[in-house]
Amino acid sequence: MVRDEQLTESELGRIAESLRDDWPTAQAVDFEESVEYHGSLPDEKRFAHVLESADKPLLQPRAGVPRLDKQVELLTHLWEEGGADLLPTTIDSYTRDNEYAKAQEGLDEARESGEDTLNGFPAVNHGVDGCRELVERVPGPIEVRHGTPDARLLAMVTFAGGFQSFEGGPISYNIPYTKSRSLAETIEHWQFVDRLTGLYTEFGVRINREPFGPLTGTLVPPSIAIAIGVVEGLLAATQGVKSLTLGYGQVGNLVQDVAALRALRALGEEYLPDDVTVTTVFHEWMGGFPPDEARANGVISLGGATAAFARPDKVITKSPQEFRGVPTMEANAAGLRTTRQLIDMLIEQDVTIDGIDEEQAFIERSARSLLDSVVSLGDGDVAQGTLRAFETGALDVPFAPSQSAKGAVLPARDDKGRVRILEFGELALDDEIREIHRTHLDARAKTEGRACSFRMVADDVDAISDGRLIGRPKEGWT
Amino acid sequence: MVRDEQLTESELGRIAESLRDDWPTAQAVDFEESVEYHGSLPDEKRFAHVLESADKPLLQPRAGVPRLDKQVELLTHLWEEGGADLLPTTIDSYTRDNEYAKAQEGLDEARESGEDTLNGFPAVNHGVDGCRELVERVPGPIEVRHGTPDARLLAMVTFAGGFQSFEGGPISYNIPYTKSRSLAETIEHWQFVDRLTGLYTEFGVRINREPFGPLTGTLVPPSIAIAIGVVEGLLAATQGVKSLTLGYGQVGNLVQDVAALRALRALGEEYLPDDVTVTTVFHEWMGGFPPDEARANGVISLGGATAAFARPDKVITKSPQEFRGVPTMEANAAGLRTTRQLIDMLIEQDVTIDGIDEEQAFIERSARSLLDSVVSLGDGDVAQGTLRAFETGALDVPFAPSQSAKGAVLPARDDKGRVRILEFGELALDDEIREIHRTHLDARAKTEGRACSFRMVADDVDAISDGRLIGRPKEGWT
Amino acid sequence: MPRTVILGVIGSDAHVVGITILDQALSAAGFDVVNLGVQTSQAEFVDAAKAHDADAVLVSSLYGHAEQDCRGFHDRLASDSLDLPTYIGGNLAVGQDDWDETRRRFERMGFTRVFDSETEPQEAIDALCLDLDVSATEREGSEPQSIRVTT
Amino acid sequence: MPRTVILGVIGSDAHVVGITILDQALSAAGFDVVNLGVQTSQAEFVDAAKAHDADAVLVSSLYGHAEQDCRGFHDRLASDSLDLPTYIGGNLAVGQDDWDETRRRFERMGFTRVFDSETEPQEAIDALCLDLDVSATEREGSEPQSIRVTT
Repeated sequence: MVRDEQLTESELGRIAESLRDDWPTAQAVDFEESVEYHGSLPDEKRFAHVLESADKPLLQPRAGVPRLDKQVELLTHLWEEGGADLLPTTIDSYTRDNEYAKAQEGLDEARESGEDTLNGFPAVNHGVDGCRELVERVPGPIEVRHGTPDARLLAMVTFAGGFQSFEGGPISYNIPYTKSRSLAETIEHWQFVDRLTGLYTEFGVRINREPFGPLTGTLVPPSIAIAIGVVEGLLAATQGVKSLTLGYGQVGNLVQDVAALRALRALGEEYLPDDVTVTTVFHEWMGGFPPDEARANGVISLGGATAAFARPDKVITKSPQEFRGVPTMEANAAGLRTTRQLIDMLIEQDVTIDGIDEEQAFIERSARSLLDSVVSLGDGDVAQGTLRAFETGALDVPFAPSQSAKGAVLPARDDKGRVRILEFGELALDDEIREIHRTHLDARAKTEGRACSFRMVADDVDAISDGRLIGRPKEGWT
Repeated sequence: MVRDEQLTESELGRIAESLRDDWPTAQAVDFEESVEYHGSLPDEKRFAHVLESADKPLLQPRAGVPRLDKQVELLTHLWEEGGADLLPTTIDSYTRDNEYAKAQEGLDEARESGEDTLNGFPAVNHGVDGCRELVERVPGPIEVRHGTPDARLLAMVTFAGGFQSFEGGPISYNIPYTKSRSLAETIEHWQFVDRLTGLYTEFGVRINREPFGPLTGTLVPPSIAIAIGVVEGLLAATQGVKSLTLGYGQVGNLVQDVAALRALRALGEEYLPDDVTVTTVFHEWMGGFPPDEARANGVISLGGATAAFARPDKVITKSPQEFRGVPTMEANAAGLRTTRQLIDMLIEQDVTIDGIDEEQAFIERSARSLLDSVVSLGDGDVAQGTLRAFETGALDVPFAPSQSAKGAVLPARDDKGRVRILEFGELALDDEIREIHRTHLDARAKTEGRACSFRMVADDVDAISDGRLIGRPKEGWT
Repeated sequence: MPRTVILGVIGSDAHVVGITILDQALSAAGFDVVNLGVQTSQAEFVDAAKAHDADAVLVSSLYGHAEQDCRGFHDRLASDSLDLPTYIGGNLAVGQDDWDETRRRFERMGFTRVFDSETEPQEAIDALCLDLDVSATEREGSEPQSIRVTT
Repeated sequence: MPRTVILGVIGSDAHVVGITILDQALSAAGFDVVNLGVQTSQAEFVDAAKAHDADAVLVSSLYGHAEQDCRGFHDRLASDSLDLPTYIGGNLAVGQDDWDETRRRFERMGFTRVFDSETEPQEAIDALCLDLDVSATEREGSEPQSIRVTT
């Protein structure tokens, strides 16, 4: 039975050993030698150092192609032409499914044909030396971004390969990404990743960990995203993680987004041990984008403006080509520069928007209720509490494909475009909190002259790609 | 001596007669027939009607090419692909200088070569029939936008040609546009344009007039822009103009821009007679643009966001190709859609920003001081007062090429990026107001560890095109 | 007695929003919903229908490959002696297809009812009540508890 | 006694920001400034210098055609017996020209001093004081009144 306890060194060693046969490159992983290697990296490539010492929001894109030379070229372009402050390496889908042989086929094919036959960088296949070459050849600090439920081997190889930041977590890389993976198993797998991170940290290599805040990216109520981020943070902290970046995905309402980022930071600092440095990351809108670069630039700009007001430590940017999938590197760099222009024009204005404190208090109260229910359902054990909370629906994620989540929660926007909860299922929120959500949604329903309904939800899901924020009825409404 | 009095019908007739020989197309102008023609236009092409009955900010681009067919094509594209609510016709430079023969040469050349050899639509040369064909073939209401100090013939022809909105004014189309035109003469010329507008209005054709708010487009302090707009409005109202759109150009600081638009509306309504309907227009940033479409999209988006907060009646949009001059029609439409996305995502959020009331009160107090000085310098006559105010520097415009303005005012941004006044010259602002400007600028100087200086002004002029709002010292500053 | 309906997105399709909303609507209307979720195979639909003694099967498809994904589906149901209403809804064809033609094509494949992607959940509920002979009394009793109506 | 300087943008150039700032700086430093503004011809410069008995002429050009616009300027000054320091500043050549070369070219044309577009107004003021022999006492007396210095 998985419990929120630190893995012993012998367990860690045993698991690492058991993974060594999964793919040949695992054989080259040598912890002590890797610690030494990390020691050779200059300050400007130490991810946690750069992130934690920044005095304004740092920008980071998403980017990954199969071949090493092309990945260097891509990241160098985003650094030089986009002005990225932090670099990513997005991993391919086969690796996310632990299908290293298929990833190898794709990589071989890419090398032969010159075509990108994988949708990311197969870091396990590139192995320790390949990763180190990447880390050395790119101009900045670099993070592994993926979506892998069982990322143990990926972590072993990329940490040995010199990466110092790793996205994901047992909930955030399971519930939104998979249909039938066991949550208990995923928690165990991430205990390994976090313990490995902790061990590196103890040996002086401060590896940064980043739970994936946006979850399903579709109208996730802030309190849910924050509660899950903090839970993942608690599980990581138990394993010795000291540099933790909690994430949140833009919903598009200025007041709610600023309030949510402040609540995320406040609760992160409150719930996590004092020796954990908490930073925050804001993801530009993760839902459907307008099929038009001009309108997409508007969505990205609203993200940049929000970041200027909320001042997260990091912003993950989108590109104007978002609607058609993987952007060209030029479009990716353009998204960075558009975001930068908004931040640089707005951040010194010191804008204060009304109503943020109130919204923040409401988000914190709701997130606290969810967090407390996790702790109490587990009789004090966060791992067990997480399992029970998802089983019972006390914790739930809207629009999650996973069978581990109840999927009973339905969100909808209120009359100002803030994301509220229409259907609660068994979510651990008391009647008073529920009533506040209902009141907000009723006000919208009244404005629109229709009942609160599933149709509202569906309209809201499409609204931003249709060019607005709130999914107002399309006809007969003024 | 020009006085702020309504032109008599005989004067109007005499001037109109005297203009008939300036260019052959003037012969075809027939007032009564034109009134009848306007009566035949449908509601959706009546500019003032569309503008004054709108319930959210309408978008209007700038656009003008020499040939009629191409102008129809261009405006139709901006309507259909850009979603413009109001259409423009920008007039060429030769027409602005009353060089109709040169404009004709350019038009003939354009027709022969198929190249656009003029930078706008030579409406006088196209004549009454050409204008009417344009008005009939485009899908929406349409305004003449130009920059012509002596626009009397242009007004005669375009009004007869079915246009129902006309930009410009005696100050705003002289001071920022010309070097040595006499302001007294320009006032007389615009009295004719406004009286003609008034006469149409009396005959049931409500022609809209729009003083050019942004002036030199370069860090114009809001109080100066507002005072000049109101003065031009007063002069127009005397001549019988009833539909008046006062303008303001974005300075890039959210609080100041929202406050300025509110002050513009408030003072417009207060100073102008009750039977004049005052609307407001917000111009997206008119200063130097970044030489990069991605960053330019950021600047445009900040304009859209500001419009969502301030809710002017109309927004004049920019395109991402602004830095390189006249945009392609696709880029022009893109600027409209980016602006629209921001407005549609933000307008229902009902965002309240702190400090706007205070800034508005300060702007109103300063603008009132300038306005009162105009009235008192003219012993109650606004035309005479305007002349004296510019002669003495009591009213002044920064960076104006005109010898009619003192050009003694120098603006600079304060520590939050609001435009303040560094050099006042003889501007009619009392010591208390001046002290407030100084205090704000001193705070910035302290932040930057340098003195308030000309260098600050020069840095501010370049700041937005360099990717920021405030022209901070480039090196050694954190 | 509540009717049991099987719900799922067929094939490799991962569009979860539509069935999430439909699941909620059906549950609120008193149906027992077995939501198989995204990326559900024909075999999983058949097995679930048997295992839960289902009254109807609702298939969703939004990525344009419904025809391939559903080929042979009704033969499988028949060979397991399952005779129950089957609905399909979503974006059922790629491109500019004529809707009537698309509808007829899926009806010929054996689907009882065919819905486009603009269908409101209520339409499916009304159709189920008709096809499953849910009486007005039953419907009354199953009035949405958790779905509020603003009056 | 205050020195009189003629200031203007030569040719068809309409860049007004630079001379606006320079005008302010020179006036504040105690000079009598005759600002001819943008789009000023050679003849206007010469006439103004004569009419105001000027001590120096400052020419600005930012649109890259300075060389054409200034061709023959010093001959005109000479033929009117005007012998006074002439400065030119701005973007004096189009493209990637070597600055030293550009400076020498304009010096050969007769300009006393040549400044690039990054020049601070104070540099021009210091040069004028030197070239016009403005004494320290005079400078003291002409300390900027309206230009505040934050201490």
